[in-house]
Amino acid sequence: MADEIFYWQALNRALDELMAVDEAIFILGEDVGLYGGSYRVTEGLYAKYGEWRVRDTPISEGSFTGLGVGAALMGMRPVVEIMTVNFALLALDAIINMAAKVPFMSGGAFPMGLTVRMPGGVAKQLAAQHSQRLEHTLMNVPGLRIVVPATPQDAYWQLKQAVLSDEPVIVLEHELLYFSKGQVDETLPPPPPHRALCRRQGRDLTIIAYSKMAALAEQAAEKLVAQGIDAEVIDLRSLSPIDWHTCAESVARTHRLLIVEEDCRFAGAGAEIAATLTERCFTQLEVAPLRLGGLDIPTPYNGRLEAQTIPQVEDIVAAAKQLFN
Amino acid sequence: MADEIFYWQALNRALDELMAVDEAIFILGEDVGLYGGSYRVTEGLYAKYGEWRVRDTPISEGSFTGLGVGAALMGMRPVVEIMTVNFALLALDAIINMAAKVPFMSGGAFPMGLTVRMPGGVAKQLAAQHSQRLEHTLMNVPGLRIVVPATPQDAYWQLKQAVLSDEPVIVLEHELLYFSKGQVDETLPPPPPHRALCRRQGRDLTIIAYSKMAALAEQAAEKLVAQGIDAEVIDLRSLSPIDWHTCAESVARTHRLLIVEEDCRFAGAGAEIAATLTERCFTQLEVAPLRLGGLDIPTPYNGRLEAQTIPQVEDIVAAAKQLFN
Amino acid sequence: MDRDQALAFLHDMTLARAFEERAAQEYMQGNIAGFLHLYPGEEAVAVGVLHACEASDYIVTTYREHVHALVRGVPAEEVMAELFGKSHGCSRGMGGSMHLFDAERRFMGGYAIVGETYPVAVGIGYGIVLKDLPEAVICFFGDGAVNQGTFHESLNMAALWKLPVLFVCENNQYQIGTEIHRHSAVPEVYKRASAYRIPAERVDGMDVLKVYEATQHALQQIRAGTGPQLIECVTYRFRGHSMADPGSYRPPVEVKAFQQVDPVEMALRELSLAYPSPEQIATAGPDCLLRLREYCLDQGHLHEESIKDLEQKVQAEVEAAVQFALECPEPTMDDAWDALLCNRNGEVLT
Amino acid sequence: MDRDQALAFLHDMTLARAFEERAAQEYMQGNIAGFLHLYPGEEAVAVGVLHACEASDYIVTTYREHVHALVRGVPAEEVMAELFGKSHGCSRGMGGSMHLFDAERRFMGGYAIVGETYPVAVGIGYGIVLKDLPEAVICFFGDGAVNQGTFHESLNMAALWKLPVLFVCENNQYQIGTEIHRHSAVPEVYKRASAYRIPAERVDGMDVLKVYEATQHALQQIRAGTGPQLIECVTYRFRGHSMADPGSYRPPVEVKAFQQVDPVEMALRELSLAYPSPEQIATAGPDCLLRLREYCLDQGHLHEESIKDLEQKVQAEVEAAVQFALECPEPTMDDAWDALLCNRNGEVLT
Ligand SMILES: Cc1ncc(C[n+]2csc(CCOP(=O)(O)OP(=O)(O)O)c2C)c(N)n1
Ligand SMILES: Cc1ncc(C[n+]2csc(CCOP(=O)(O)OP(=O)(O)O)c2C)c(N)n1
Ligand SMILES: [Mg+2]
Ligand SMILES: [Mg+2]
Repeated sequence: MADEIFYWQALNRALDELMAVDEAIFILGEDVGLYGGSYRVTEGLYAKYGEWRVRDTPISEGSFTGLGVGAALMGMRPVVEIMTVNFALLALDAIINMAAKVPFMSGGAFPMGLTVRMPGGVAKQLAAQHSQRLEHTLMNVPGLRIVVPATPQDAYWQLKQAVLSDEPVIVLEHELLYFSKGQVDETLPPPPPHRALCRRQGRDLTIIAYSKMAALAEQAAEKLVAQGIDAEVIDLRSLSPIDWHTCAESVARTHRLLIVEEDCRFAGAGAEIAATLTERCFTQLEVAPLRLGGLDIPTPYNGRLEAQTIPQVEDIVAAAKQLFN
Repeated sequence: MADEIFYWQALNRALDELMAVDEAIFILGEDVGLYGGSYRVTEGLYAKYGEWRVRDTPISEGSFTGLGVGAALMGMRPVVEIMTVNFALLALDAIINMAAKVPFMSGGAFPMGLTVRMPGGVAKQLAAQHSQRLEHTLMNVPGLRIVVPATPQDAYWQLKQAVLSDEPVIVLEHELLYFSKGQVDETLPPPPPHRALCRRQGRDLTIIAYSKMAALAEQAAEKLVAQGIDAEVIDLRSLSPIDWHTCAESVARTHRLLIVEEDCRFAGAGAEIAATLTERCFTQLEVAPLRLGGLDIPTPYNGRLEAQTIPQVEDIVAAAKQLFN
Repeated sequence: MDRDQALAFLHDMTLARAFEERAAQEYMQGNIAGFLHLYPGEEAVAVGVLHACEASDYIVTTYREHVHALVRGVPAEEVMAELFGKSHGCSRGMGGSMHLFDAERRFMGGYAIVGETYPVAVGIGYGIVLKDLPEAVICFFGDGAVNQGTFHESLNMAALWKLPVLFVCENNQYQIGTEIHRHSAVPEVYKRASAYRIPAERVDGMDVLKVYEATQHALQQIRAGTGPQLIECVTYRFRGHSMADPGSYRPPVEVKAFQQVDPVEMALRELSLAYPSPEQIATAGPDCLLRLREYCLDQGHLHEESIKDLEQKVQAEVEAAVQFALECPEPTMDDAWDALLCNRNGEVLT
Repeated sequence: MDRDQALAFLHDMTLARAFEERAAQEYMQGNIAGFLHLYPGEEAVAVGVLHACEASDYIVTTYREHVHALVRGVPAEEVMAELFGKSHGCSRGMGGSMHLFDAERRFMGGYAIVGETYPVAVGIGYGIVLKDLPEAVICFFGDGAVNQGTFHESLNMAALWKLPVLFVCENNQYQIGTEIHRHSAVPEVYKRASAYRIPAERVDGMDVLKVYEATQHALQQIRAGTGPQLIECVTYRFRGHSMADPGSYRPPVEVKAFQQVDPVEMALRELSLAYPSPEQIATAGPDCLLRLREYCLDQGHLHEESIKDLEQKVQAEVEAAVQFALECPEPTMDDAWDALLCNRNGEVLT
């Protein structure tokens, strides 16, 4: 039986195991070294691998992410930590115009073994500038892969797969997941990084979610039992590419679809999910797919208001019920 | 009868008329002054209003856009030209984390009369780094308004409305539209900036498009007549907010929806349009809405390949026919 | 520095210290959440700089800005209420600790993305020139912020167009856990200004008078139309980076050494008209400042009583602020939508 | 500089000029599209720098990089085919003029977003140190690129960690239509390096030998482990910014003055073993370089014939490149998908 560890520990273990065997891997970011990482993900690695392989950087997101691009072009496997996704706005040229495009523009002559990890999402009253969600922006960039692990096991698997990939991979970690616990079994063979996971089987309704919302959707599903609704819950695990097959197969069975995301609803990730699954499952759908997303407003600092801007378990329950009216 | 002028001239006229009466308006960007603007939009204004009101900047997109934010906070009306949308990736912190959020974070105590103009889209073999489309990213940002004028008349109207607005407005101009011609009547009262325009009425099918694709959709609609399909063509004119009423009303009549966009299809603007109109019009739809978008690949330099990555008139015709199979 | 001014400084610094320590307590109580970046140790910078400004000058600052707001005159009640996320907070509960604003006092905000203060300040400076006014902008930033690209871009533009901006580096020698020698190839921040031909000076940021004088001088130059200036204030924060940071990356001796040059203590010393001699300072030993304070008191330039009075007054101010914040109503979602849409000026979208 | 080397320089510079002028013609013919940024006038920079590098060094450059590729040894056929967007172009027709790549020659690309070359070069430099190799990276950039934030951020990191990067500024004094005094508060680019404590030098970029020697010297230092270096090459472009730019913002006298210090002419002069005296240069008048060339020829160090031979050889090379490009097949959409997905290493998504 595998032990229960924190999400951050699963990420830490993945990095440690890989760095021990592959010298091409190095970590860089603000306070990843001596300090051990804002969310402890790189704890202990500086002492073990030294400052060149665990590099504390100045506050220069655009350039240290670009540094990762350069190093990846020559065959290294840089793991860039952008302290939070909010600062990734400063690194989007490096991610979108460089990492995602340079190998293509060279006609396919260079690898891009770059991994960019970013904690994000609405945490606890960090206010509008520190509550970004960026999945929609990154999804629209061909050439990037995006994983959104929701459990320690997935964090362990997907980070390992990301680091070993020759494609640029963005790992979106939710700030409120770092101190969630779960089993991590290193001996199990991992599923493909983009494979969606059915977290709960059900007959009446498909709820698709990812990252922190996957757990909330599961809780909502348990509550829905009392209302006589048996919901299937799918955790996407990957936002680019998306495992459409698993999703469509579920919708074809349940005939109802609820999509839950924390991102602002307007032009959020859910829009793509709803649009594609409508195309694929139109005739099987009883009602229009429903998107439950964040409100289209910057995140207020006030805690009660903050909570009202993103889906809560009760909101998911209510939305699910709406699909049966 | 109003005269026919180029799209760039319409923009130029809008700026000139406003600057003559409002001293709070100033323009800044690379080569907007002495050189007259890469696409001539600011031609003649440097000579007329001087270097302080038409300011040539260094190549510092992040900071000169941020300069616009600062000036807007104190009540000025800066009009920032980002030479092309591709460089806006360097200015997204200023646009997303500052312009869109600062007035909100202050509790509503400051105006944000900032206008950011950006030419964009796939032009003629400018390769992957110079063929960005950024609408999806900007749409997901509450607090921003986004207009996408497709004609000289709209360019004239919408730029004027943008500059006079106290909300931050992004004006997305298509590089291939600057030298298109059309009538501009300054005496007509403008419609609200977000109002969609029905460019062609039809009974069988609604085609929703914007910017350059609106004209292509119209051409496709003319060709579809020969196939016995009478298509309605809606030019969105604004991507945030979207005039859902006009769109939904059309779909309710035609029962079929085709969305055409140049942006990469996956998580592009079309996803939001399809998802929302499915929600609003589910029972009126005969078939699932279809999105025709750019391929999910960086834009190749080679001209033939480039053309294959974005919708052409024939592709629109073919997609429309598909909705009747 | 005359006695009145010294007392004003001392008041603000004492209030600053008390306010921040109370904020820390309220955070532990759960009345304040989010990231809370406190200022103890650095008070001489905000107080010295802001006392040298005019009411018509604009202030642009970072997430570590409670004290800047207080010194600028934003009532302690409104600052505390904002930390509590309440509707009478200076940002109506929408911004919180990192985003204090006050339009009336030209307090143009706390910015939480490192490096944002530069372009905002430059933009305001540009507007001032366009309007041809004798105003200036004060732009605060940390030592870690110096490596952000906007520093370079903005200082170049400010210098190129001779904008009336005073750049003030609060060099507390740490970027969270990264010491300045590990983040900057040139750790003397003021030297970087030469790349833009901006006059720059390094001052002892633990000495409020020096900060005040340097600011006065710089603002004189700026108002004379010679373009931007930069002041680097070398200082230290006594606490961790934020309430989430234990600060264990700093050697205890380092923290202690700086506590011994505590600017509040130094301001007290300033009140003494008879300065201690260098010998006296040299022989004062590790608790030199405490001893100096006693020495000053002995000289009769400042009475035990007046210090106690001041401390009580300040405690009452802070207490009142907390009471106000506690009693203040929470904002509603309507308030939030209003904050977002008020610049729409009533335009109704249909 | 010995004769062989001089002849090699002259060959490359002559080829560079002929290649670019032909590219301009092919653009007018419609065989090349997009943005086409040409290099005439600046040849001494690429030739001087790249001849001083080792094959194991890495090159990172901008969108104005055809000549860099040629000098680095990318066959003219493959460069021209790329400009034509053909499948045997050095980027398989996917990149075009602004994005030339050649993995084998460590030609790490042309970057079209101003300021991208810095972090890429710094990243490669970081990799070199991690691998503990004696290699270096050459990072090219224009004068306009100096004001991008990445310059500042990247140079700081390069200096902080002593990375083996040679920063080479191709200062042609214009950022499209904006002259350097209008975009930079400090127009002497090399002076900006002091903000990072990076040794820097300004050289006459119209003189290939000076550029070559400065590069050799800088690379020696870099390989000795002392960290990055910067060279500013002052040069001039004879054409507009790109084929879309008539360049009318520059006074004709300025263009003419720089044409008279044409680096190709100067390289010819270098071939003369008997250098002209300062007096001879002084009396040479406005067409001094033409006269000098004649003078050199008179001295017998270089024959009319050999110049003609060289020019013919180079023309033949360019002609062959154009023929190759014309006959080369177009890439297919399959090729494009392949370029995108090859790093997926056969992973099939189901
Ligand atoms: C662009 C950006 N990157 C990272 C952060 C996270 N962060 C917040 S404060 C800080 C350190 C800033 O140090 P400094 O500028 O010296 O200011 P100090 O906190 O010491 O006052 C960092 C890295 C941020 N807010 N913004
Ligand atoms: C970030 C960015 N902003 C603007 C542009 C448009 N642009 C292309 S080249 C150029 C001028 C660059 O000048 P310089 O660095 O001096 O290089 P030069 O062209 O003179 O060789 C500009 C503004 C761009 N490509 N990237
Ligand atoms: Mg600091
Ligand atoms: Mg230049």
